[in-house]
Amino acid sequence: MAEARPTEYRGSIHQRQKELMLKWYERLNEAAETGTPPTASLMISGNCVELLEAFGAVPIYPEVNALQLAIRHQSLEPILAAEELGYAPDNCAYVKADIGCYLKGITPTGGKLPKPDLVLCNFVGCNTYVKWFEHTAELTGSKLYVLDVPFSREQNPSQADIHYVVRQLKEVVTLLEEITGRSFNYDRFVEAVRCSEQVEALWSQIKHLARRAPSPFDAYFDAITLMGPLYVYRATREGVDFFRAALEEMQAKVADHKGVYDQENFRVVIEGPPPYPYFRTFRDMFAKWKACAVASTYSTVGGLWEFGARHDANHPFESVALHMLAQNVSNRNYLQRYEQIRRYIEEWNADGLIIHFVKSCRLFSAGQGDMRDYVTKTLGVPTLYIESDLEDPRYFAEAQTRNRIDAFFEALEHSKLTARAV
Amino acid sequence: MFTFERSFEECQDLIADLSLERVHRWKDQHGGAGVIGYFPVYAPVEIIHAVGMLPVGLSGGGDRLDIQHADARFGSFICSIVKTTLEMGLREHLKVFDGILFSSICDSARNLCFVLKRNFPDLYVDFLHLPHNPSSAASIDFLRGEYQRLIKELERVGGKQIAETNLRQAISLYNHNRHLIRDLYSFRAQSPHLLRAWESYVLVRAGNFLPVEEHNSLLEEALNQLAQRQGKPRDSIRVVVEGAFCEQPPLDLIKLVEDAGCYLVDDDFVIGQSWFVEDVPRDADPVYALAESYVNRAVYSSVRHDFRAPRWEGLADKVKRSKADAVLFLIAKFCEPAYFDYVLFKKKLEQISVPHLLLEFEEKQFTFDRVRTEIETFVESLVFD
Amino acid sequence: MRLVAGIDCGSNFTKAVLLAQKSSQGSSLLGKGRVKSGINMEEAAQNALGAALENAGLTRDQVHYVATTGFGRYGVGFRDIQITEITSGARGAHHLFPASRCVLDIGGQSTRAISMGESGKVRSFKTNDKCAAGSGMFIVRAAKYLEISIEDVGKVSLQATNPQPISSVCAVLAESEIINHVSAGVSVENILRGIHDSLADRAAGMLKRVGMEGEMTLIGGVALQAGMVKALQEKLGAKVNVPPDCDYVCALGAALLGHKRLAARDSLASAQLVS
Amino acid sequence: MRIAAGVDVGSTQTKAVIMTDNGDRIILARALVDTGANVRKAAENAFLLACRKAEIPQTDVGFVVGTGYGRYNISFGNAQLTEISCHARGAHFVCPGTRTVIDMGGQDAKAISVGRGGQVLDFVMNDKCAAGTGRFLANAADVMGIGLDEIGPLSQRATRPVRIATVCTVFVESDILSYLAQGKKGEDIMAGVHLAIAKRTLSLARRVPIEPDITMTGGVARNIGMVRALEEVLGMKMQVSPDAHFMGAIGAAVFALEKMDQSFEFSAWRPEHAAGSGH
Repeated sequence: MAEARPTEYRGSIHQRQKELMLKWYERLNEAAETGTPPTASLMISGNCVELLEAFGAVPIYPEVNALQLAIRHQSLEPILAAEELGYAPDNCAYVKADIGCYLKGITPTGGKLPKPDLVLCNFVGCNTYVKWFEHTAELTGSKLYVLDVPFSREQNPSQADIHYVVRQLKEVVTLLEEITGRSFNYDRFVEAVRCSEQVEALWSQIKHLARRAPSPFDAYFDAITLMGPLYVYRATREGVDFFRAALEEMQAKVADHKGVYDQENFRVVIEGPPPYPYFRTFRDMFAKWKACAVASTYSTVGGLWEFGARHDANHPFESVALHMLAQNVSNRNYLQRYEQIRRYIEEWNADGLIIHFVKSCRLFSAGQGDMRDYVTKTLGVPTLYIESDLEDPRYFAEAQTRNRIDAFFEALEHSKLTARAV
Repeated sequence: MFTFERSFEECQDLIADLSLERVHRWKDQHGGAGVIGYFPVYAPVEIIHAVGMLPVGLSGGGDRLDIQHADARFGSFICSIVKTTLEMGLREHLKVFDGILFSSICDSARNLCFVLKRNFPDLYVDFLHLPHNPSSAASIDFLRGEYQRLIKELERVGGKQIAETNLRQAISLYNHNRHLIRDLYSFRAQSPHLLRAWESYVLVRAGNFLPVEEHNSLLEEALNQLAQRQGKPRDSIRVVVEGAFCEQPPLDLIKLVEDAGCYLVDDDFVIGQSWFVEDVPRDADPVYALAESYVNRAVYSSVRHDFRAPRWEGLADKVKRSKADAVLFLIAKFCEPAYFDYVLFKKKLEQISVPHLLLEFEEKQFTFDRVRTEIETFVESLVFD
Repeated sequence: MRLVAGIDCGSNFTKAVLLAQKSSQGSSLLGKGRVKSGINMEEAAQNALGAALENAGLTRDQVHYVATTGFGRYGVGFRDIQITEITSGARGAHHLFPASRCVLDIGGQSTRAISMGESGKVRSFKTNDKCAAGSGMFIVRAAKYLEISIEDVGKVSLQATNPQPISSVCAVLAESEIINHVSAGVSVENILRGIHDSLADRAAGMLKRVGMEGEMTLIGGVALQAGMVKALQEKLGAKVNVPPDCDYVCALGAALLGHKRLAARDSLASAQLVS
Repeated sequence: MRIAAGVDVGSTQTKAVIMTDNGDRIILARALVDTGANVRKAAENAFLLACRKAEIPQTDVGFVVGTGYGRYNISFGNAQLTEISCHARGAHFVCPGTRTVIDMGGQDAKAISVGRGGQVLDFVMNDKCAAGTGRFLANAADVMGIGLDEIGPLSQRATRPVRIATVCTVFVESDILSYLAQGKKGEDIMAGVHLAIAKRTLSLARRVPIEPDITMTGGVARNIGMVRALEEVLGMKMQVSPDAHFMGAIGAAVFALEKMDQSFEFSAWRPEHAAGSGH
């Protein structure tokens, strides 16, 4: 078995991120107990957490709660509870897990989660999210605001798009002033935007280290470990410090040629969220082949920065709007995602693409067959397509998934070897 | 009644014709003028009409198109209409179109828009972002801008400028069209034994393919003749159908529901055809009027989010207005917006104790034994004491 | 005395019962008959009814009213009314166990959860569609694979000490899981109980969605399997009734409703719903 | 003289093949047994039976590669490879022109795009549901009360095939029953069943590039009705070798021979490789 164990990322960063996430849950617990700090629910992708910082408010990310449960194998109970309420087997299981937890009073840490002072739906492409937050508001009785972000239908957002989002951001400011009774601290807002700018630069540098062979980290499985702090602390000093430390640790590994595996056999790009209920099992299936993810689309849900985009403290509102419009994978259209994958495969020189279809998320998955068609037939790059779910343990067929992954890497290996033989 | 009955058959054929022969004919008669298809639920047809093009409502392939290619592009857990629409493209059924419009109704449809773009690079495929935040004043201005963007694109595709007078005229034509459809629905709610749901359904859905002028006269004729129609009331329960706003149920399923002992006194079939509950104002800047109407005068729908007026209240009113005994949720398999809304609809109906039944369907379905059993059981549970 | 025949036209067997209503003091079951369905429903119904009449020592002309149910209910020309097996199943179960408020019907291909009111009137129901996951077929196949007779499944499953769950949603693919268990040395009883448990899980889910409360009555072929009953009892923590001959519950329910309609017809109301 | 074996443990049947390599590679013997409940035993029986047919002591077999979903239950196997690799390799060995493999077994259907060296370029398999697999046919045959080997020829006599609504292997029974009740002819029903599966298989196969030569493998290849139905929807001829359902085992044996003459170093040859993959 020793061979098959994943050499999981275990730097001091790993510890630090645990501490940061616990601290976050403690603040949420405090909010639940005392009513302060003020809180607002947000969608991870294309969020405007910088606005909350300006009010000293803390974000609640239902997605993070849902995935924490799944990783801890606790998602099925709340999912069933939600289905008893009438949610369909084919509804997004993130939503069902979150609603189910609310109904049953389950939280990832056992601590309390506050009733959000504002349910702020930053609508960036995910229609399910509008329903989700509408239902949350209906259940909790919290105030709901849907910040409508125009979907990316042309190469770049228009001035009208940016103007529209900025107008709504300013409505949110007024709303938060009413709800929190605090006044909008512009300097703190600018400072938050500046922090995001720096975190994005650091995170981007880390992503680019994966272009080296061997890659110092797995840009799917390890990237996910770093994503918690990215979401919760992006607009804070703590975030900047965390990612600076992370970068240094990675650079050190690169310096003495340390990779994820003693020998990196395969480099792959992974598309789609992971099967959180079987996170470790799934990783082992790749570790067995010493296959390292060098890039992933899922790690750009929070933001797509490796191609140069950043927040900009000189134009705080506009750059927040731009981030929501164009710099997160959820609000970018399918063809833009194809392009992102193409660049990963070429610039991060990968051997193949893994598409993980998750039934919950049609935003990610609807049309992945066409994506597969594009990558295999147009780009001529080997692609593996597997299906399960990111939250619902009932849809992971372990034997079948392992069989496909084994077959895929057998084939890659066989091709490499026969190519060498010729 | 001869012509009357015949028009039902004609409408059925029109709906069933995947080769869109009728649309081809229009194109030929109009010197190859542009045809713009739009994916359900809603599109600003007035604008398309105003630039001299024919708006055509796409509504899937029904059970007449077996999917050979599209399954490979959209896998499991995706609704049928997304696949049949792509399949029609891959099987060259969409050749007649100069452009296809999508809007922000759901994630699958949105992705389909861009998959079509890739597979048909020469076709004008566009995505309209219809606002989800009606409570913000900004949304009307934004949508007005979005419509102006659309107008520019259509002018480019059609090679012809839009005249404001044409747009005003289009608006009044469609206002009239929606009036007639409303009359048809209220007649049916009044005397469901004189107009079967499937009959009014085909009459309305024919509007997906016909020029609005023609559809208007068809509806007028139908309404005139309905007045004389005779029929004996059946012993049925009054039911409102909710959830079939995008992918359409097979005609046989609608008939089956009626035969099982239901009067369908209201429904949301092809809801785009009766999108506005009031006339779009004619005086103001017409583009603004359309945008403002979308935000303030639209019917409630699972793909339009207006938090000022919850959809479940809308359903409750509909049930009251149509004096319905029950609600039948007719939901396309894998239609996530409908699945989500079902939860809050259900909650509301149980508060006001209105019985309801959930049935899933697929447009390509052609055997209904299970569905029949469920509907009959539902009717029996309301009829037997 | 009015005599009503209830005929359940199932896909495998056709069952008929004869029910007499002594106006005041309730109804009494006079006879029952069961024949293989074959492909001609009319014929099967005739024969089943014939068998019931013989069993009761009565003749055809003494039958006032015929109510059919089951998937072949429309295939019987001489019926007075047809009723779905969900409505009739609920009525029948309620007649046998008046305290039961929900019914679980696990047949060869379908699973149905039904909740009902005091009168046995259906309140709400769920049926599996599209895929036979969780249907009785699950067990039939497993038994075939494990080379034990379907009659023994229930008993064997009771001996389980460490049940192994089956996760596959497909009745057919589940076989490979079963085989994996076998080759991993898992005992037959633990596998069978695992299957019963996963069936019970699915069923429980459906029952909760129809609003499970009070006693539950299990009908359909699977009701004969003690292991399944135990699995359900443990899963639901509720009393599970199993009718003596669960095969006839739907026919019985049809006959009961037949009497209602007959009474209604007698009191001039025209018979409804006959298509 | 080198002797190697391939054992393919399928959901319904287990196949074993003995091959030798003196200059060129030839098949010495084939064996076929029902898998049943005891996979380990089935693999052993098939292997021993093959050795007996080849008239060699099992000790002469230098290397055994196991494949099929039961491959990790082969107590005497030296290495395991997935059935995808083995079907491609087998098809390429038997029909060297093979560029596409369509495999239909008891519970799964797969399509494989094959390179000139017999390597897998791309593949797809059915998921989570046995819809449209060999088992679907077996069930249909049961309901009709005829033998599995008769349904193919029967379907060839069809004049107007029926439409089959479901692809669920279990539900197909009620579909067939209601058609029988409507008095439809057996051949038309079976033709409908074959067509339904053929269409489903093709929509699966379309995910990989379908290029000639197309070789059909797996037990269902013995069903002429299925072969014709597939060719009809494909609009192309397929190669169907008498060894079709031994392809997996043959491929495994070929790999075993390659291992023995050290053609290349597969990770699969490393004993610890099986670790972390056990069932």
